[in-house]
Amino acid sequence: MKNVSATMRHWLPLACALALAAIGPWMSPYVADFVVKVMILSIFALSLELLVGMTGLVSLGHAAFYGIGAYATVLGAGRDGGSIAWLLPLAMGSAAAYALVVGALSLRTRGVYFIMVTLAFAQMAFFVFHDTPFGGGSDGIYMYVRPTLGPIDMESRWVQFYGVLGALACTYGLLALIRRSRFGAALAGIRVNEQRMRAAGFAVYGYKLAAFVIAGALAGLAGFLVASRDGVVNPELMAWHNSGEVLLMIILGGLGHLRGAVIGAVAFTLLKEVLSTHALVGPLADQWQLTLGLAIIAFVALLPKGLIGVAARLSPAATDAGQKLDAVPAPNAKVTP
Amino acid sequence: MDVGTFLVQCLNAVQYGLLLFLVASGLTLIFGIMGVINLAHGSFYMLGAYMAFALTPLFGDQFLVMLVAGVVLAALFGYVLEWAFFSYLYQRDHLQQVLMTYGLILVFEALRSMLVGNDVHGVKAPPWLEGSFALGELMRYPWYRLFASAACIVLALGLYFVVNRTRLGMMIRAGASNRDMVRGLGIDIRRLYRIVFAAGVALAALAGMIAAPMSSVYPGMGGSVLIICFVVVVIGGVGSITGALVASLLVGFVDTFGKVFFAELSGMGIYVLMAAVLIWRPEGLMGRKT
Amino acid sequence: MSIQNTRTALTALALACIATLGHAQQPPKLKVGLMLPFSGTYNALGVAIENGFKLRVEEQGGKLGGREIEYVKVDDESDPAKATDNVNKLIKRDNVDVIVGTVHSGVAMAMAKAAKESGTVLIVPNAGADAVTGPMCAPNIFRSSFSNWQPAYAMGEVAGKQEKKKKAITITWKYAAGDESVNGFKEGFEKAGGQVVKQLNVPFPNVEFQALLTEIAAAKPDAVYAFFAGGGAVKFVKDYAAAGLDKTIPLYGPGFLTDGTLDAQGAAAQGMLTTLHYADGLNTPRDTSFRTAYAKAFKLQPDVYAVQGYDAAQMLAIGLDAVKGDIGKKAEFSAAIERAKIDSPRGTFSVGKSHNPVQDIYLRKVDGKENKVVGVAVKGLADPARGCRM
Amino acid sequence: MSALLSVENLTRRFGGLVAVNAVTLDLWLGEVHAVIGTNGAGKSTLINMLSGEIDASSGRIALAGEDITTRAQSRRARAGLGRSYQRTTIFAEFTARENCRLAAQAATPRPWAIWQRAQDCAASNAAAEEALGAAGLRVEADRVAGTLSHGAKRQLEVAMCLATRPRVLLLDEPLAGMGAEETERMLALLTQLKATHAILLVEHDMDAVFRIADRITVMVNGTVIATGDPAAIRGNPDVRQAYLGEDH
Repeated sequence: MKNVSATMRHWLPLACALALAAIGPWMSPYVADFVVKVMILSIFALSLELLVGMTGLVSLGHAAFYGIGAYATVLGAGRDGGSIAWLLPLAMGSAAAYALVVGALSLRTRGVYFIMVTLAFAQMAFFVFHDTPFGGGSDGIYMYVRPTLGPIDMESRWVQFYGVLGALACTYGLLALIRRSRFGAALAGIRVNEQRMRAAGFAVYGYKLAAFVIAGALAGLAGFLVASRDGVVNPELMAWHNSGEVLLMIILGGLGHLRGAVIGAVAFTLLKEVLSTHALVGPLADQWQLTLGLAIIAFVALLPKGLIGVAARLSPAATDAGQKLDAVPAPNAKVTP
Repeated sequence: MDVGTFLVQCLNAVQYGLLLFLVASGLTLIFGIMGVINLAHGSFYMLGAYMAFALTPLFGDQFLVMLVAGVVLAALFGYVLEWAFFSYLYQRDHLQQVLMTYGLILVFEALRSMLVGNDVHGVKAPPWLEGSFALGELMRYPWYRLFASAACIVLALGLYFVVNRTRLGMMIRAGASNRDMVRGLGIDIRRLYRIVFAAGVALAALAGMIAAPMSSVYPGMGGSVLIICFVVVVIGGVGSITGALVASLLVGFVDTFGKVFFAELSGMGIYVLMAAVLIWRPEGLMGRKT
Repeated sequence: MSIQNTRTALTALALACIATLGHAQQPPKLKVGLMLPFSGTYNALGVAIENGFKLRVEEQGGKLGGREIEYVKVDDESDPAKATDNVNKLIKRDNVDVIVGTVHSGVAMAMAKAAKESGTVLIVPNAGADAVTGPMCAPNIFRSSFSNWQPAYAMGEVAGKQEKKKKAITITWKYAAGDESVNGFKEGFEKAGGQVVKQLNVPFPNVEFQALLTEIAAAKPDAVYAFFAGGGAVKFVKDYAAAGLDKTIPLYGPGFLTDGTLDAQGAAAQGMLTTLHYADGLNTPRDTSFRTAYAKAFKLQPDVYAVQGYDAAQMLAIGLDAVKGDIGKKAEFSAAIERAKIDSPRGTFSVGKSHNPVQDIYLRKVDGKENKVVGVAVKGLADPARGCRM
Repeated sequence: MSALLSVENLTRRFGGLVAVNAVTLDLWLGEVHAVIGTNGAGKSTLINMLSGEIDASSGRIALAGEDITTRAQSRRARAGLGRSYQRTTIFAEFTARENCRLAAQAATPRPWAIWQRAQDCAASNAAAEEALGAAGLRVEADRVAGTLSHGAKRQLEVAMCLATRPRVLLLDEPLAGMGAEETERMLALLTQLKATHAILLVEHDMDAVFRIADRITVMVNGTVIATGDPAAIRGNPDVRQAYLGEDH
C-alpha cells in the first residue's frame, strides 16, 4: 500500500500535466484562458512554497518579484517586441537581482520582522512603479508586441497554453529536484532548526539567500508569463494584497507539499470564481467578499493543514509514506517578543 | 523654507505622528503580547470612524461622552471577537493568523458596505471645537487638530502610566517578554489576552473616532492605515509602547518632510526609513534582542 | 468543504461551457457585459452607470437596434491586476457583443488592450485615462464620458482668462489620472497667460494633506488646482477650508472634487468653482426629463456617472440602429457613431475622430448641495488625442 | 604536542555585566575536560563563545594552532569544532539516520548539485552510519527522531555532532534528564570517544564528572577559580568553599 501511494506521489503530477496537455485542444477559449491563469498562479505559488514551505521563511512581499518580472518583460520588449530568448532571462534575472538585494538585507531579521521587512521592500517596489513615469505610472504600461522565439509566438493561444504548461512542469520538476537534493535537505533542516544547522557547519545565511533568489527568479518567470499573456502590466501586480493572496493559496493547499501549492492556486481561484458568479450563487455573488471572507475563516478553523491535510485524513495510508522530509513545517517564525 | 513654515511643518509632523501612535499602540500590544499578526487592525480604526459618524447625531455636542461610549462599545466588541475568533489562533503559527485576519478584513468591509453603504460621509466636529486660530499670515490651524493632538498626548501618558505603574501593566510587560513567566506567576493568561485584545481594539477605534471629523469616513479607510501602522510597529520594536511612540513621530516627520522635499518619491519614504532602521537594528528601535 | 468545492467548481465550468455552446446557436439577444466596480470604493459609481445604461435601454422598450438585451455583470474590484482576467470572462466565457466599463483608469487600460485584440466593442462610461482615446484608440473603442485632459484644460482657461489668475499651484495624488489632469490644467492655464509655479504630490491613497497646505500657504499663489476623488476630495476640500486658505486663495478643480461629495464636504465647499461636462441646474427639457425618469425608476437623484451610463447606451443604440442589430458590421457601426449628434442630458455632443466626446465643458459653482451651472467654460472642447493613429 | 583547542583570556561582557572573565584553558586529545560551576557561572556563555554562537569581547581562541576567534560558527564547525546542546535540538520530524546524514552533509555540501539525491551522498551516508554506530543507535536508525526515548534523543544529539567528524567536542550537559542506565551508556560512549577527540564537558552531575573527567575547571561568577585533575579539585579548599561546600 505504501509503495503504491509513494509511486503515485511521483507519477501523479506528471500524469496530470499530460492529461492537461491532451485535453488542451478541446477546451473552449475561456476555459483554456482560465487554465493558463491558474497555471501561472501555480508557478507563482510554487515559487513561494520554496520559501515558506521548504525553508520556513514567511514572505509577505513576494508579489514584488512577480511584478518586476512582468515589468522587465514589457520594458524590455519596448515598442517592437523582443525574443523570448533574452526577455525570459531578463525577467527572471531582474527579479532575481532584486531578490538578492532584498534577501541580503531582510535575512538579517527573523520571524515577524522578516514578514514585515519583505512587505516593506515590496511596497518600495510598488511605489517606484506607481509614482515614477519610468514604468508608465499608476495606470501601467502596454506591451505592443508579445515575445516570440522563431516560430513560437506568445500571441497564439496555444503557444500560451503549452508554453505555460511547460513552464509549470519545469518549475515543479526543478523544485521536486531541489527537495530531494542535498540543498533541499539543508533547507528542510534550516526550516526546523536553524541553530543546529549552523552548529553542524552549514553557512545558513547563504542557503537562505540562495533559496530567496531562486524563489524570486521563479516568481519572475510567472511575471514574464503573465505579462506575455495579458500584454499589459500595472503596479497593482506588486500590491500587498497580491502577496497576501498567494500566501493564502499555499496555506489553503497545504504547506510543505509542492502539490499543495498547485492545489491551493486552483482551489482559491475556483472558490473566488464560484462565489462571484451570479449563475451559481445568485444574488450572493454581489457579496462575494463576505462569502469569501467567511469561507477563509471557516477554513482556518476547520482545516489547519490545508486541503492536502483533508486528503491525508481521508486516506491515512498516504500520510505516513514519505512524511519524513515532507511534514507540515513549524516555521521558525514564532513570535520573538 | 523660512523658520515659521518650518515650525508649522514640525507641528504637522507631530500631529500626524501622534494620531498614528494611537492606532499603532493597539497593534503593537496585540502583536507583542499575544503574538498575533492582526491584519484586521485597520478595520477597527474604520469601525471607530464609522461609530463616530453614527453616534455624533445621537450625542450632539456631548463629544467626550460619545468618545467614552464608543470606547466602551469597541472594547466590548473586541472582547467578544477575541472569544469568538482570536482565542483559536494562539496555538497556531503566524500563517494561520495572517489567513484568518485577512478573512476578517473582507468580512468587515462587506458588512460596512451592507450597513452604511459606500458613500463618503463627513463627521461634524463638536461645536466647541469648531473654528481655527491664525498661524502665519495666511494659514489657520483648526482647534480640532490641536485637540486631537492633545488627546493623543493624554492617551499616550495614560498608556505609559498603565503599562509602567499598574498591576495590569506589570502583567502586560511580563507577557511581552516572557509568556511562560506570566503563567508561572499564576496569572490567567486567557483573561489577560482578552483584556489586551479589547484594549487594542478600543485604542484603534478611539483613534478612528478622533480622526473622523478630520478625515471623514469612507470605504477602505482601514487599509492604508494598517500598512503604515505595521511600519510603525516594526520600526519601534514589537510590543514596545515607547518604541511605537518614537516610531510614530519619526514616520510623521519623514512623511511630512518627504512630501515637501521629495514630492515625486514621497510614497517610498517611510519604507526606506523602515528598511534603514532594520538594517541598523533588526529588532526595531526599542525591541529586545532575541 | 474541499470536495464539495471542487465539485461545485467543476459544475460551474461545465455550466459555463454549456451556456457558451447554447448561446452560440440562438442569435437574437444582444449580450452586454457590464464590467464595473460592484464592490469597494467605487461601488456607488458602478451602480449609477449601470442604472443610467438600463434606464436608456428601458426607454427603448428593452431593445437596441431591434435586439433584446441580456446583461452579464462582472465586478472589476477596481483592481488593474485582475482586469485582464475579468474582461476575458466577458469576452471569452460569455462571448458578449459589447462591453461597458469601467470607472478605474488602470482597469480601463487593460480592458482597452483586450478589446483591441479581440475586436469586441468597448464603451468606456467613465475612466478618463487619456491613453484610452490616445495611443490605445481603436475603431471598436468608444468613450461616453471625458478624457482627464478635458475638464482640466477648461479649468485652466477659466482660471487664466476669466478669473485673471497669474500664479497657480497644482496638487494631486501621485497617479496617472492626477498627472494627466494637472498637465491639462497647466496647458490651459499657461495658454491663457498664467504660470504654474509648483506641482505638489501626495502618494496615493494617503490623505494627510497638512504638510502641503502649509507649503501652499508659504508660497502664496493666486490659485490652487486640485485633483482628488471620493474620500480624498472630501478631506482635501475640508482641510483646505479649515486651514483658512479658501478665504484668500481660490481652490479650483475638475468636477470630481465636488461631485457626490457635497454632503460630506458641507460648508467647506461652498462657492467653489469646478469644471465638468455636466452640472446641476442645466434646466434643459432633455435634462429635466432624464432626471425625472431616473428619479422615478431608481428613487435616487442622478449624477454625472448616471448620465455617462445613459449616453453609453445611446451611443450603442445609434450604432446598432445603423447596422440593424448586426454588431459584426464593425465599420458601419463605428461610422454611424462618429457621424451622430448624441442628444445627451448634458447637451448635444458628438464623437471625435479618436472616439472621445467633443462636448461643452461647464463652469459650475457649489451652491448648497448642488454644483450649479454658471456658464460654459469651453464650447465643443475636443481632446487632442495625442498618440492616436486612427 | 600542543593543545588541540587553546583558549586565552577569553572575556565576554553584556553591558556592564562580565559573564566570562579572562578564561584560559586548553583541550588535549585523549582528555575529557569538564567545566563545572553553579548556575550563572558563565559555562554556557563560554561554550557559546567557543562554538561561535556569540562573539567574544576579548581574548583568543585557537584550533590546532590556528586563530579562529573571529570565524563564523559554521566555519568553525567545518574546521572540526562540534557541539551539542543542553536542550535537545534534533530534527524531530526526520529519522535518526536523516538527522545524522544532514549533519554530515555540512562537510561536503555541494548545494548546487541538485540532480543528486541527498540520500545518495556516499560520504554523508558513511559518516552518518559511523556516527550512529559509535553512539549505539544503529538499531533505531530508521525511527523518526521525535519518537525516540529521551536517552536515545540525547545520544542522537551527540551522534549528530559526531557525524560532522569533529576533532573537538563541546558537550553542553549531555546527561541532563537521563536515568541511571542511560547515563552509564553515555559515559561509556564518552570514554570511547576521548581516544580520538578532545572533549569539553559542561555537566551538573558531579558523580559523573569526577568519574570521567581527566581535568576539571571550576568557574564562579565568570572567573576560573581552579583547574586540575579530579583529585586536586576535590582537595582544593577554594572549590570546597565556593562550590562543592554547598553540595557536600
